[in-house]
Amino acid sequence: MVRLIGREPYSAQVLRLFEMTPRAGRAGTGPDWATGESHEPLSATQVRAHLRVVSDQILEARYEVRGCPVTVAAAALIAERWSGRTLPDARIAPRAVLADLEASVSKLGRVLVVESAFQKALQAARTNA
Amino acid sequence: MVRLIGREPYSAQVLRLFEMTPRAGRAGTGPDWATGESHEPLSATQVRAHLRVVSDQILEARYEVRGCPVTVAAAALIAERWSGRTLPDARIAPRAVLADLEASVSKLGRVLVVESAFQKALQAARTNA
Amino acid sequence: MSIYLDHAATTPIDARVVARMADVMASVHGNPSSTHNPGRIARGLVETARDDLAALIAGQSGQIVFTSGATEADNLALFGLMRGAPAEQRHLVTSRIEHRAILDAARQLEAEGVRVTYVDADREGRVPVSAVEAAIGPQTRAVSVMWVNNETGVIQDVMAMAAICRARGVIFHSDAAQALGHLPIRLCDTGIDLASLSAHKMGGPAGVGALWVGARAAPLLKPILFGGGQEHGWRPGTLPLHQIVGLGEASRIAAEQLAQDIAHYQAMTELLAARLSTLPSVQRNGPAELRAPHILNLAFGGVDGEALHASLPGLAISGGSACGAERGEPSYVLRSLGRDDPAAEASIRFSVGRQTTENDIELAAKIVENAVKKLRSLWSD
Amino acid sequence: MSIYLDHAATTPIDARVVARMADVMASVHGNPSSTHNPGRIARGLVETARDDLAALIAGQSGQIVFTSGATEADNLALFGLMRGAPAEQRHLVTSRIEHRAILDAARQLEAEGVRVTYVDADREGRVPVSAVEAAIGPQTRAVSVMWVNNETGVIQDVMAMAAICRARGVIFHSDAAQALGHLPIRLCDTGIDLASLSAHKMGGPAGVGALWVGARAAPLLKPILFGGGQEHGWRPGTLPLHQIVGLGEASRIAAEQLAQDIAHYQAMTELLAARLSTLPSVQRNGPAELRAPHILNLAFGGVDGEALHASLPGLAISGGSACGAERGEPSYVLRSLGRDDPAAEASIRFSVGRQTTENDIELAAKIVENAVKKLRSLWSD
Ligand SMILES: Cc1ncc(COP(=O)(O)O)c(C=O)c1O
Ligand SMILES: Cc1ncc(COP(=O)(O)O)c(C=O)c1O
Repeated sequence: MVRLIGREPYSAQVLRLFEMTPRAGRAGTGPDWATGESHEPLSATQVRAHLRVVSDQILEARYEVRGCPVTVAAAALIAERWSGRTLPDARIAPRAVLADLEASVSKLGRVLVVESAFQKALQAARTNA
Repeated sequence: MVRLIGREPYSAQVLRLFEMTPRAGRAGTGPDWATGESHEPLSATQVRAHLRVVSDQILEARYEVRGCPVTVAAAALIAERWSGRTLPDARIAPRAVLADLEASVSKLGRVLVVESAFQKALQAARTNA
Repeated sequence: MSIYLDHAATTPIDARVVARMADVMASVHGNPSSTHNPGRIARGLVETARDDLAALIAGQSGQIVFTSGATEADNLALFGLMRGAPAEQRHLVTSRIEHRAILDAARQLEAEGVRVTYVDADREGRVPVSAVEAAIGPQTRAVSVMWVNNETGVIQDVMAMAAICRARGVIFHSDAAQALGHLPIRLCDTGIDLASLSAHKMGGPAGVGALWVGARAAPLLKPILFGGGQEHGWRPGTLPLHQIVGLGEASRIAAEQLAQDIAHYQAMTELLAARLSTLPSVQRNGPAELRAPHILNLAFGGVDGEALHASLPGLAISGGSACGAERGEPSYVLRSLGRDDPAAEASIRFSVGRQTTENDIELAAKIVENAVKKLRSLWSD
Repeated sequence: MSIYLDHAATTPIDARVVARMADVMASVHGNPSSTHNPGRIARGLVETARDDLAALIAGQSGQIVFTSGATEADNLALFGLMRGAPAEQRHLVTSRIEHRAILDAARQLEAEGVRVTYVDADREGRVPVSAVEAAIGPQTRAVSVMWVNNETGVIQDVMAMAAICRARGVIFHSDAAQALGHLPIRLCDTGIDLASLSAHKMGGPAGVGALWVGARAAPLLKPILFGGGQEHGWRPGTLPLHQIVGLGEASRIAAEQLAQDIAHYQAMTELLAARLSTLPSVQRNGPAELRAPHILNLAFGGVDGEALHASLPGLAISGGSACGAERGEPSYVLRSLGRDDPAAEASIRFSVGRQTTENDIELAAKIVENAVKKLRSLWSD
């Protein structure tokens, strides 16, 4: 008889990433680390992306975040995907991230904040190199 | 806990007379009996009063009635009171009847139909005599 | 105690419904609008109940707006349709034998400048389809005619009326409070646009009902109560979980045993009619055919109505509707049947329910027979 | 299962109330408007319940109009007063922190040509008496300010407002849904003219409440629903016996143990406040004093609101009101408190009930503490 509806409005993927927050954390020490930061004042969302890049390859991606579950999940998703990639392969399509997270388009703005932080980190890494 | 309100809107007196209908019935046979009839078409109330009068005294009063409980009770009340009275003592004050029956003034019209039947019967008895 | 033959006023809550409601009241604590787990459990129960009611009426769940009963549903339908009507569509057609919830709302609409046409019933208590059709004009926005009259049990030809309304581009509403659980009802694909429903006439709890809002009516309907945005904005207020669960459970049971219930109601009312037909001067108010199975309204000639009712303290019956009874007014529905001298007869609405037994009927018939005989004996024509 | 700290959204029906309702549902079958014996038994129960509610609020039984809840009572009060207002009195004063039932009704009244003044609350969540006074003009017919805010628990100075209104010849209404059973309420001799009441915030069933109508307001109040003439014509529809009995029983219990309940609520919310005050950057939304004992609203700085709520699946709590939650809008009440950057903090309304234990509170505090710490650990300033 009982119909228990899931923890809307979050997909299982968002819930997993939000709860486990894989690869969350600050930059390590050392010159290999590059950081990018972005924020959006209306929702007080803040994202910092950290990339450890050695000779064109992202050895490790981390993030710091203050934001809603989709924001956190998006940061975790990108950090997971980028860890190990070469710089030319490090790309984000925000709409694809939304789709992978099964999140509503109303969350696109948040994903763009995350994207921006990672792009800035990438930029910084390139400048470092 | 339970508050059971009585069988409004009827007083105990109305209920007793309506249920027992003392002295209800047609006229007996013989010249001592006089009858008066009255009706009120709107409510289809009909009352017939029968008096057996011998030398200025009402030996017996009866009634026939089609009407509401207060009408029936009023007829019964008057028949009870008049039985045994002398003609000069046979009087009805409809408002007093209402009060005795603890009935609302909205029933005054019905009591007037009853009164009228009894008055007509009295008239007939006087004419007989 | 009394023999209860007033199921059309309200019928006992089915024991299965009571059990289910008590269970939910004791064990589920959550506001169906809350997003936490208890709230979601409550919401799930609400949606299951909505499905059960929808299944009983062959409507869609999303078309059901829970209300506090059929009275509110009637008000929502009429005010919701007419208050927002453009100036050239402020005409409502209804009948003179509607429930007070419709008639009083219509009167209020008149005070607000809506033109209302009241169609008379015929001497059998039927609202003629042709009269409804004739009353529809270019300004008519809506027609409201009840499915089953609550005093006579007469079934109105709402399908034919709905078809005409659809053809004329007019919204058709029906108060189905006495039809639900007593007749097969299929709302989808009928042309009916709105229907008022109540739980407590079919074994559910009083204080809950619904307005079924079909696709054509939905864009035209405005709310009459304002607040928390529940029920698609049509009906605010915390959803009363146990009440809605009760309505759902009553619906489920009614759907399951409708044929059996109808047969039982029919058997009981026909048995009573047969028993009382042995008395002289007894007439049915309304026709023997095309009446809801649970209502039998009889007129006893030559007996004062008030006196007959006062003679039956052991019977729980009704002279008209329970609402009218409070004011002690003679029934406007029965008056509209156009009998020669309605004051010279006493009418009783007997209405049966699931719990009614043959024994109840036999006893009731005896009690009524004795009372009628006794009252008639007080007068000779 | 969840720890339920959302009693202000709806609180479990008290077991004694459930038992009483189940008993009445199973054993009393009668429409309170019917004049036969079962009807009279039902009517007697309704009147006893009315007396019990009247006793809880120190009002007269005859001044209570049963409704389907506080939402309907709010609507009845506002529309009932304002729609019939003469042209020179079509001005309503209310506050910006009212429940949606008031705000949405007020917005509808504006659409109908009524002028409405919305008084702002101060940074503590209090509606200043002076601001209400200043808003009253020669055309003001009514003022409506809630007794206890449902999000912050702030108690408004309704007595002072009522006194001013009385002196100015203006009707004063208060939504007392969150006050009933949580504060001593005396309606007689206070200057308050109308009060909205709900059962399900104090251990009664959802779907029933009342509007208390004082002597000064009675002649001015028009009904908003039309029908069978029940409740002095102010509220039609078959009286839902078991619901009203539930409200009565909840009132009786609340009256009996009010002091004890208040002490318990106070102890629970203060314990929670003490436990969570060990976390940095925690602020009360609203003042510590002059708040209803059952509501504690805390703001956690540096944490995203949605993230905090999503981190607490084991807690049944509310971000704002349950109604607002459905739409996922940020709380207009909290926004009105005027904090510097409300987006940069997460607010939780904790609300306790009779069933809340110290253990619930300790556990909840731990869960919240962990969640806040975890979320804060994701970001370094
Ligand atoms: C035909 C009809 N409509 C409406 C109603 C009112 O229903 P409710 O009591 O649910 O408001 C009733 C019964 O009272 C009824 O018989
Ligand atoms: C202040 C306030 N007013 C009105 C209501 C609505 O009450 P009900 O659910 O009885 O309609 C609530 C609760 O939902 C409330 O907290």
